[in-house]
Amino acid sequence: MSGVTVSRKTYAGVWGSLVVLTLLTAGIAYLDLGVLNPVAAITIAVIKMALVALFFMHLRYTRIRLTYVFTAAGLLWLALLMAFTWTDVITRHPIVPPPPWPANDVTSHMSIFKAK
Amino acid sequence: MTESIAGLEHQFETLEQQHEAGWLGMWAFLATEIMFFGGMFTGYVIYRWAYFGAFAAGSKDLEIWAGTLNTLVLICSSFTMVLAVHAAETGERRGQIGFLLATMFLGTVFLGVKGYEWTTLFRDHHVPGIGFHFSGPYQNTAQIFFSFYFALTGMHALHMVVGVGLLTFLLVKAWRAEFTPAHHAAVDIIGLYWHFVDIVWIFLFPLLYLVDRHR
Amino acid sequence: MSMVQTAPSYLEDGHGLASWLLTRDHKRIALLYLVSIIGFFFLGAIFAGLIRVNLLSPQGDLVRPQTYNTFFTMHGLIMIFFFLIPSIPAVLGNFVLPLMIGARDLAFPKINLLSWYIFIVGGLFTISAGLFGGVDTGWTFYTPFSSIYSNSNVVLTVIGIFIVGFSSILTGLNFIITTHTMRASGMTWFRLPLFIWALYATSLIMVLGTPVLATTLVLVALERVFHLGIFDPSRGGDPIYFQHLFWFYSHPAVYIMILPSLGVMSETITCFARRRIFGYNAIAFSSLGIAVIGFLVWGHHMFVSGQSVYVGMMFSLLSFLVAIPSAIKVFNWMATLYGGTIAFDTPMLYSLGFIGLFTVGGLTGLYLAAMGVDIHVHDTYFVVAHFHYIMVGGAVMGFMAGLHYWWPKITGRLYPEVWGRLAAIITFLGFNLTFFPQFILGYLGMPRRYHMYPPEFQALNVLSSAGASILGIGYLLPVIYLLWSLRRGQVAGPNPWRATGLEWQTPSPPPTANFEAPPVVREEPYSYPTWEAQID
Amino acid sequence: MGAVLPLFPPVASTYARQEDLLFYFLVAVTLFFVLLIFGSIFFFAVRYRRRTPDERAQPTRPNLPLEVAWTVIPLVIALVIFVWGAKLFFVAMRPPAQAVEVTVVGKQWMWKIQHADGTREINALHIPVGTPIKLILTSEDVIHDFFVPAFRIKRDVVPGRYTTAWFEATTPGTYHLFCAQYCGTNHAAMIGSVVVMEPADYERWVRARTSPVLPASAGAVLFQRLGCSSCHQTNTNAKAPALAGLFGQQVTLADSRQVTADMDFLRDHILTPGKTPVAGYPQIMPTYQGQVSEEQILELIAYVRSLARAERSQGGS
Repeated sequence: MSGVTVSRKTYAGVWGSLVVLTLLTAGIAYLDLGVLNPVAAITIAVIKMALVALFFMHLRYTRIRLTYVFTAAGLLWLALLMAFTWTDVITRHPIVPPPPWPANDVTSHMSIFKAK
Repeated sequence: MTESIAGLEHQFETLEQQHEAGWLGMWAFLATEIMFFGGMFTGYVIYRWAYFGAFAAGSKDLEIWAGTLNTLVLICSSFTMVLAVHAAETGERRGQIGFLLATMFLGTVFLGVKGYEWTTLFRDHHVPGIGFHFSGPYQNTAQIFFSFYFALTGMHALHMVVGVGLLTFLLVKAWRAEFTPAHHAAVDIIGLYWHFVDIVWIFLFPLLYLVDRHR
Repeated sequence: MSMVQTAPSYLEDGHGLASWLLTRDHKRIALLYLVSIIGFFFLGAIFAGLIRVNLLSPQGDLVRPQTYNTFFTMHGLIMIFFFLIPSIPAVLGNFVLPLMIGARDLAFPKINLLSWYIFIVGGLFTISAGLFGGVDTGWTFYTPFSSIYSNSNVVLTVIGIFIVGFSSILTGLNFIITTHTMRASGMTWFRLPLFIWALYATSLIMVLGTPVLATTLVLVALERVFHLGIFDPSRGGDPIYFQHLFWFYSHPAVYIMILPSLGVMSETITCFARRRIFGYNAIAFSSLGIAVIGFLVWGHHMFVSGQSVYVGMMFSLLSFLVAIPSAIKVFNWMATLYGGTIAFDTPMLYSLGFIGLFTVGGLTGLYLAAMGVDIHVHDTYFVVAHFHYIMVGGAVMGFMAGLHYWWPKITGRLYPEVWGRLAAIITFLGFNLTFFPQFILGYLGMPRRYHMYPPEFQALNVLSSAGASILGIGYLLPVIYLLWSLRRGQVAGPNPWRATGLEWQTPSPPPTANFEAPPVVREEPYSYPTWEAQID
Repeated sequence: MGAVLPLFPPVASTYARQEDLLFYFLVAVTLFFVLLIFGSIFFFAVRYRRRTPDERAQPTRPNLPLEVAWTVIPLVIALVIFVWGAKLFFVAMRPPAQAVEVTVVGKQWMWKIQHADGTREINALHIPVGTPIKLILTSEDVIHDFFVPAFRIKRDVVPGRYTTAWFEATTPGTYHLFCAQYCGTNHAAMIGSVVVMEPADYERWVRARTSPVLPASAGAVLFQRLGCSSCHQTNTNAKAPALAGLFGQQVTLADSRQVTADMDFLRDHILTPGKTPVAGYPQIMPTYQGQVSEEQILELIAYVRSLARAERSQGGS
């Protein structure tokens, strides 16, 4: 549905870049970059996704603008699912820190309500 | 009047409208596929956060050469797929048949390597369930990693199998020389699906095989 | 009226079973859906009846606890997945969407038929799970109960729901693509009937939400069979993760059920007030707004579940925001009624009833979105009453309104008006008697899914059961007179309500190709004549 | 209780009073809008009924101020309810520091309750009026939910972790305790009662009990018996961290995150030690999954907490 015939040379270039990026991501994984390790891995994966989508899937050449909207909607909804669930998991700790110690026996227990 | 155009289905006015509908339909379907895998990716993210050590240990237990090889195989299959689409656009029947066959072959190689990996993991008792065993400090948490590994790769492999089936369908049509430069929407659309399955693997590779490799 | 029909109507275009079971005509597929969902509706209603009979006494004398649990599970599953979700989209939407936009069929007729078969296969799986021992997890499948502890037929049921999900995805996909690519010449987006906007928003949810349910169910089944441990705390899993995934689909699913009904209202209110809709843009965009914001409120089912309180606050705020577009719609309909010429035909009576019940259902939603109050009413009969006001008072009333409205178009016949009005009134009264007492029960603290209860709750439960029997009559009556009308009803003619819209400009029942010539649209929707036009 | 047709639940806690206020406000809002909508439907239905088949309607003219008004006014009302509801929620989620702890373990289909002094009850909870009570809830199997309608409190009881709820009873009496999260066959039988007593009655009830074992003391015995003490020693070259003073402190994990050593932390480290390894120690602790019951875990935690307390009272004085 592109209406444009892309040259085989372009495809070969994209294919070459994908191979290089694959080897790159596997190589980088063996370097200690700290927090940047997962960041690099995901960044390279996103670049590869973009290459496949734009060239192999003709996203770059299509006349049908709606295609972008559909793709964006899928990615956006995934982001929402992840973001909200993730926010729950990382903020689930109790809103009050545990007390130094509980009122742990009868005497302290009784003293509270005797004071009332 | 409308019946006179070859390959035009009764509900459409023009071939262009028909192609546009098919193209958009596949993209919308791919959006649902994003969400289908998305549920599991979400789980992967939150469990990796909670069980980072176990994920790293489990990941190092996978064979990196197999993962890398499979990534390269799938990338090559995407390349041959797009060449098949190209052959359809230019109307070369032999090109279509050749590249479709190559794509199917690479897809099968991928599944073969995957099967080999699964067999190895099964032998090592790394399949979640009653018989699960993992030695080392993460003996009782590594199972979560392998649960996600099998759920994600299993679902992906299922999509690959469906993809190979769809390619067979295309191959038959190509054999019968049904694709013309004006009318080859099926190759285009099934090609989209194949590339999508490739993209899923492009993410699975670093997420499953490359966790904390450097340590 | 001498009708010179050049093409046979879709009902006469082919006879015999194969012409129906292999049809690709959206109108025939709609009828296949209609017959199947009515079957499922009465199956679900039987379970509802058994539940209400059991709850007549505090000890729950009718059945044993386990049996009761399978009853409410089957009631929920059947009503939600096999009646409410396909009801308006797959029956009325399927029938009128191509007609309304001036197309010959949906974009993918074969996929449309396929989705009906998927629906039936999913239904057979679920029913067979019910027959072979039943399933007792509740429609929510909460883990780890469903994944480990339940001794019932969870896997088979889960497969059934998984399958039927694809039917919903394919229908949604078909609607979206059809609306984008197949509109008649002159049918711009802002000339679309509001029912189409509602269906579009519904399809959006079906396409983007349902796959997440599919994933969730796959994981539950895998967990049950292979002991994955993803949702099992004793293996390090997190049951709350299940709830997130489940409600990510299942809250928006509520909008799958109600949005099409809201769309039907915009058609019937304008037709029977014979007045152009007030605030077309506001209604159209509120449908989309509900669909989008509706995706971001799922956590309000989880305020007391142990989810983070901060996230809970975010979900609560968004839940209040999603109430606004619903309110806007109701006000717009009221403004449309104002100054109209209102006729009280059956579809209008159902519609007015809908507005009332939807208002009550919507407002009681505020109690549940308010976190402090939700602590008390969560998982009580208050919730049960609230969602029945939305789904039965809302979605089912909307379905009935739409079915009666388009019945002459579908069959070419009119039903007896008196009986129709009677059924509408009986339904409204029976519904309120059934479900209003449940609000009180809920605030008193009666939890859901109890097969027995403390004796002081009995009086209200008896009232509710009495109402259910009246409601049952309200639903049986239409079956009788609608069937009767198929042969004996008055011939309707193309446009019995003198409504606007393309679907009324073709014969009733329409020919297979829908229109004799491709229609061209030249005016805004709902262009009913006004005083001004008369003076001109 | 006992009324034939009750319309309102008993109000028996401080939270119930606060919650009912918002409920009344919501009822008022509901009534206002229901009357508005139903009233207009009836009025329009009569005023604008179709008198002749060809009667024509008034033209529809846009009215922006009206549309803005019916968007903004409900929005403001909704936001007021949101803020009010959220504030209430935080009240319900924030137990007072001096609250007396009671632990609750749910299982299919009963409630096992233990008081701070070690007394155990099944499906019943006796408490004095006017004392804040903090519940620490967990489950042995599926998700349950601890629900006392008279107190307007409800909290899911989730396996694998601790949730909390609190209340302060204001009126003596016997109230329903329900399980509100569907939990299987006898879900409806997982009920009990909360007995709120006058201080004098409560004191009598306390005295009548046979002297129970304090959870911390039971935990100390377990700590020896399970062999925890062989690694978790106080001397410096121990293989595992010393536990005195640990509870409530910030702990650095192996991946350099900081977490608070709370009950969930201790629980995770007893059952799934590899989940979040602590920095500076080899990950050698075996799991105690399946070897200790939920109650025993709670006792072990009570013991570790009592160590923290001993430590602090030494350092403080």
